[in-house]
Amino acid sequence: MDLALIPNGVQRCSLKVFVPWMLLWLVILAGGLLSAFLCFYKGLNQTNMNHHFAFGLWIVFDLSLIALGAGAFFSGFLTHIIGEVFIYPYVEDLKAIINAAVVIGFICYSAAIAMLGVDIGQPLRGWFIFWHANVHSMLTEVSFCITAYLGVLTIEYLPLILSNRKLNEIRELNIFGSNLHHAMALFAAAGTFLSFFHQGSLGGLFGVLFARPFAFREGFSIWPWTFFLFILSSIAAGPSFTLLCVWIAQKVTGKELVKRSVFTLLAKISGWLLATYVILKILDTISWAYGVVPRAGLSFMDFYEGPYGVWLIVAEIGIFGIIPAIILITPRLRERNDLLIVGALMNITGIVLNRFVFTIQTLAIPVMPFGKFMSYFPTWQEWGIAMGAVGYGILVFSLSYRYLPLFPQEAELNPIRVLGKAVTDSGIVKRG
Amino acid sequence: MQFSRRDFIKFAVGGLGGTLLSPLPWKLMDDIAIWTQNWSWVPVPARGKFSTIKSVCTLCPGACGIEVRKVGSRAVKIEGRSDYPVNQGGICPLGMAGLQILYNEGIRWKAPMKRVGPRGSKRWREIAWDEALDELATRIKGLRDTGNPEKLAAIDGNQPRSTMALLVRRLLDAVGSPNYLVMPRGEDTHAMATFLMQGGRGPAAFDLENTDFIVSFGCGLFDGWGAPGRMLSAWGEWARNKDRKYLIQIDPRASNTASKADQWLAPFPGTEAALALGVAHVIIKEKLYDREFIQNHAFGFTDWRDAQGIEHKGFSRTVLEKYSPEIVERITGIGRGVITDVARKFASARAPIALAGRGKGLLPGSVYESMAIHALNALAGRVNRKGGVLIPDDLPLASWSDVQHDPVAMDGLTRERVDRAGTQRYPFTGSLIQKFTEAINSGHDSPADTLLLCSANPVHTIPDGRSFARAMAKIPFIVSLSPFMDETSMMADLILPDHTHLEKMVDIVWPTGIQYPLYALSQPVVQPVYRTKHSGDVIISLAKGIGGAVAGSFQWTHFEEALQERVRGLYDSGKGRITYDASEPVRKGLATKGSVSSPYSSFKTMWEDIREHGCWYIPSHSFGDWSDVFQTPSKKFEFFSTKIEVALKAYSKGKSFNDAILQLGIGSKGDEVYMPHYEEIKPGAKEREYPLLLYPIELINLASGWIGNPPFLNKTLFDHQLREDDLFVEVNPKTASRFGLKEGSKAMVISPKGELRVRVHLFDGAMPDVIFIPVGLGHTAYDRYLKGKGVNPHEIIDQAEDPLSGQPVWWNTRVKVRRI
Amino acid sequence: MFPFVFEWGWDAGRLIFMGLLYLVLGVISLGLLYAFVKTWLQLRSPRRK
Amino acid sequence: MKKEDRTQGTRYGMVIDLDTCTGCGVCSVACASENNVSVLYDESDKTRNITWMQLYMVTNGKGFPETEVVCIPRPCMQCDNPPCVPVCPSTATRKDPNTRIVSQIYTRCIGCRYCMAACPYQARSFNWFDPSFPEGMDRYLSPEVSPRMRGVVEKCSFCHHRLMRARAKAYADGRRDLKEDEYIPACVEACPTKAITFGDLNNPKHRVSELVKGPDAFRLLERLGTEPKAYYKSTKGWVRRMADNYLSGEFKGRG
Repeated sequence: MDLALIPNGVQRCSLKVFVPWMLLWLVILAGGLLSAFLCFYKGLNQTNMNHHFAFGLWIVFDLSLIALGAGAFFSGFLTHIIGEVFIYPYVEDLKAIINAAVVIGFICYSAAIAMLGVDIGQPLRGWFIFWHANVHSMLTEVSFCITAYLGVLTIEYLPLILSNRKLNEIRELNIFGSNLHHAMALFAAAGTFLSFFHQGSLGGLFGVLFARPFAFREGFSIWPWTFFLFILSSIAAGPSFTLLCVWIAQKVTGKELVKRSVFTLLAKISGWLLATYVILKILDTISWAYGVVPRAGLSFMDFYEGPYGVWLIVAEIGIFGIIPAIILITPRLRERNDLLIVGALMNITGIVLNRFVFTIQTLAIPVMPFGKFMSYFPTWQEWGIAMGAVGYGILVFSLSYRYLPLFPQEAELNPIRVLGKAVTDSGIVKRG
Repeated sequence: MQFSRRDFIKFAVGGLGGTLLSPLPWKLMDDIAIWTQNWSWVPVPARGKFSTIKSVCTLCPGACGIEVRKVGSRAVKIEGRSDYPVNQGGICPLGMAGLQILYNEGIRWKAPMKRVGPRGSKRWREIAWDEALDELATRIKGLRDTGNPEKLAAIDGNQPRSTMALLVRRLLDAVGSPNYLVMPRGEDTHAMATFLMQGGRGPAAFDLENTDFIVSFGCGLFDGWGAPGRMLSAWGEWARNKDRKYLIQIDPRASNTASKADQWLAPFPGTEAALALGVAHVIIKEKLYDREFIQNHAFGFTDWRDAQGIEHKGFSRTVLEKYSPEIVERITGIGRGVITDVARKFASARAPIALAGRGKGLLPGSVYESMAIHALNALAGRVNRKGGVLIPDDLPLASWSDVQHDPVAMDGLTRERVDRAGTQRYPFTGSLIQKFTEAINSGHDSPADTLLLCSANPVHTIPDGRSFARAMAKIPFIVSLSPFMDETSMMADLILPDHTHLEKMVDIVWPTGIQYPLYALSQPVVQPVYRTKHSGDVIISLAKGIGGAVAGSFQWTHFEEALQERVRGLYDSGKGRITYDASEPVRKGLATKGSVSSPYSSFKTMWEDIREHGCWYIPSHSFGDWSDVFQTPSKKFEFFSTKIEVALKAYSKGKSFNDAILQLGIGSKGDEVYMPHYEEIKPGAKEREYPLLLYPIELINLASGWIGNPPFLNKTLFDHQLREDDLFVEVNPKTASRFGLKEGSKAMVISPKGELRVRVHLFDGAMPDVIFIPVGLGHTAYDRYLKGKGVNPHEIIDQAEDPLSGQPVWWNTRVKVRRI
Repeated sequence: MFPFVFEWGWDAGRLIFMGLLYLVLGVISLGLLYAFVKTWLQLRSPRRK
Repeated sequence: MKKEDRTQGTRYGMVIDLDTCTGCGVCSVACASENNVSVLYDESDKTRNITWMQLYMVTNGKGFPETEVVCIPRPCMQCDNPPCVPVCPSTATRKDPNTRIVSQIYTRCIGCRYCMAACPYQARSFNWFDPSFPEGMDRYLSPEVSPRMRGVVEKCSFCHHRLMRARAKAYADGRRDLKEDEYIPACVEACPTKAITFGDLNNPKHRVSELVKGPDAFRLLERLGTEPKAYYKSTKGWVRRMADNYLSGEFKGRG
């Protein structure tokens, strides 16, 4: 039925499979929308957040999504700036996933912004951040940058959408799409700038909390060290997340969508960045433990109590930091498919854990000497919205995959055979 | 015209661009922002003219001056008055939250109500005031017509000595019923102890402001005791003065008062009398007492011989023999060295004072204990002295004309009270609500037919209120004058709702504990919010409705007239002061003997001023001649109470003396029964089965009297006191670990009377083996902000009976805990 | 965000922040403008394909 | 950014004498009553209810019978270096340059709660619910303070409307400066023990400026650098120690 929309030279499953698949995620998205409605209608009492846990699951999710979405800007940066302006030998491999990276980025950022819209107590006044902007607030910087960057992502996404077979037939759109594509280096540059700052500001968000010794960091000029660590960790996690998404897409579709060398490249980038990050993170932790902490009159172990024990830091830096870094930078290890995936997965787990720690543990630790350690568990509405974001992401990705030429190498890697002969120019061949 | 695809795109792009460039999006955004500021469900306080009105808070007998800020006709804020002698600026949290009592629709009766469903079904019909009053008058008339006027009973929670209390009492008197009961109070115990040792019925007055050394035997001085406004402002002054008072707090728990005190002693609960006598022992032994006072003004201190020539052992020898620090240490758990030290400090202070009581003093205490503690005041010669315990001067209020008793009334008044208070069995007690309950519960038919409840909620506020509720079920007709939908009025048949304290004029005669004559008068701050009626007017209308001699005893048209008639006496006395200057605190005036003459030349102007300023007082004390001070048979301060002697002799007439005093609950023998002594009160339950003691505590920020706790006060409770609907009990960590209890554990506290579901707060400051439980929550009535929150310890109090007074002992219930 | 919103002050922090912001937004707008204009020009030109 | 000269102008602050404070809670009730603070059905939920003047209870940690308790009333600390102000993205909270009072503009607040994460004193509360008052109680609401809507953060304002009231009165009397006790917040006025002193810390004639100099004066979490203008006083060493975090052996206070 939707044959006419499917890109040239590739095969897609039948609607009988596709529709139920979509319905599943649609239901999950609907759950998210219901939760969002409840939060809008009844207020944030629908969550388990409170005065102590001013931020909860959503902020953890937002930070994680934005960190993972960094694959888009970093791939874009490598492809369009390093690859075209300078010379980058692996640019062809990058071009194989740049579309996917953009779509993933778009999904992550749009979902994050939507979640933030629910998270604030007065969503209808959300635009006050822009209107009455306080330029000294890291959150202002984050808001401006992610909003603008979502615009950039949309612009980057647009040529891909316009290259849909049907849309591409419209001359105006065709021309417009290719013109946008020509200017892509410009957008990638703007995107890189924006991303750099908001990834950093997200780290700054916590690093500047000088009255929260757990989060507070010294730094360079107005930027606390977390500013740079967040940038580094996001570009370390982004490619791994892209890798993982593509790998999952391969498993779900049962097709090889990109060459193995693409995975290797992503793993290599991710691995070296992660390794750098982990070293700096360890240095940061040590200097924090010997600087900020004793100056606040506290000792390292004062921050690890109850469910937020010292296992968290071991897990975050040790297990999910050092190990994946080793896996991803060691050619022998990353060549093994299973280890490659485990490495990427551990990498992003570590980064998500980092965002979790900065959000939740910062708030769980009482600063007042007579305060109490708090713990928090989200309500179903909070989970609903978080899962809704996942559902939304899979929906958009599935649609993009089905109807857009997401993977330039797909056709080449999966030649359609009619009577045993490879066919390159026909739209679809029904499977037997 | 052909509308091409191209045109469509142009149109769409142009339209979008045009809209974005137009003012429309900006306007919409602005409108949305404004809308979020003015949501219709967010209340917008009405504006109006600002004004303030002065009055007096009558929520407790403390009578603090308040100033109410109004906007238009609404009261918006209560503040303490600094131009009022009692509190000098401060008030307690309950008083501060007064508007939540006035305006709380969920807890107030809005009109007279008649029960339509079965009792307790909460089905009511709104009726007219005339109809309601008619019904009650007819019923009382019926009782009188059948010759049973005594079957009308009243339980009165109005402040003692107030015009309201007098009026209720007068109604019963005129109808011909002796069954006028009052809600029991700590003050009653003080009054009884001073009566037995000094003679004269009057409230106790403590010149705390002029002391330099206070030993408080359990009074929560800064936890709501006495007039909280006065106590807190006095404390503030002491705390800021470098040469401040020395305060010893005796308390089984590190209460706020104990922590503020210079020294905190924690004897086993109920052994305070022994501790006091241990202190007395050292004072006597070391001859540190005030010899002049003891020699000239005390009776029974040394050994003496009576008219029959019988030798009696004096107080001093008894104490020396029986209360050595070693013995007292065994009884109380307080080290002998500490006892000796306290005694020396007490005796060497310039103006020491010893105070008896428990918590806020809302519930009666033990008479012998009060006497033992008061004996310390006598030993130090602190009776009728500046900075000591004063014998209050009478307020010169005019009395009303005598009650007209018709034959029915005369006959009715000869009948015995249901509670037997004032009989030979309870010779010194005016009213015993517990015995009233017992009498009703033990008989087949209730001896009371119609019960009138004024300003009281006994189902909730008296120990073992469940028994009272059972008794209520047997009383054929119950009328409540409560303004609130409290537990007791929910069981009534007829509701005649009173105004709340901010809607009516009432007086408080001599606020509790104040050491100079003071008459406090509140005035209506706002118009009545609902169709309620002043209880004073209700009583007067009722009397008129009953007619005959009863009506004749109530010659007034309304309450204010009756009140004014009394106040006229203040004018006639030619004394007193109405305005107060904070720079001239009353305590200074108390240094001098004498009185202050009034500048008023007409009653009318004086009345207007009293109304406006809310008080009349004499900032001095008369310190009468020693010959008038003690109204005992010996005309002296009696360590050996002849009043007890007479009463016990009369009671034991015809029986064995020892059996008789055992019946009275007195365990001691010989002359000791007439003297202050330590009387061990044995709880009913066995220690082996119930290893812990339940000790109800009172918090200043938790209303524990008949007023339900307002929501603002819930804000101030810690989450280790109340969490969701669970009340926390304080348990010493050692005790807790013995019973497997942890912080926040849920547990049942079980006494022979019942069980309470609580949670546990581990508190180092709690005495081991004692469970401390706050009083005031556990309501089964009121609104959802109060109902079902916490539990009411009164429900499981396994009350013993205090010897002599017959009042319940509520701090001595044995319990066990079970973790759930 | 704009000089006419009343928190606006001409301090350095604000100028740097807003300057960079508007610079980036400007770059993005320029890119878009380029695409639009070029598309428009190409559509107007008679050359097909 | 220009560095603020804190010795200039008015710096309103308060000193709470913990030796005098009995923990009665009047300040808290007076505050709630003065400022139209809403009431939850479950006020025991301290993580969700709204209290501008919050009481904390601390003990000296000693066993029975050496235990002591002290209550610490905690208004907004009105920090001179407020952690909450620079983080607010929509400029909804500011430190007034003339009074140094940290204000909160409810109608500007978008409810992101970043300020709450920044404040170590838990002095800020978020309206998780629509403002509610038990039935009939909207009748005592004061028109001087606007009730807050759901979804915004609120906090102690040092009863800013009272400052306005006092200024209006002074203006009517033809004065420019306020007398020492002319403007005091509701909690200060209500404290029955007069444990709270309020005034201009920069004015040497005001009692507060003298009180904060004593050896017993301290602030909560002083070493974090928030520079609170709400001071405390206690002669008890353990209380002063309780006010901040110290490594072992670091606290050298007396008493």
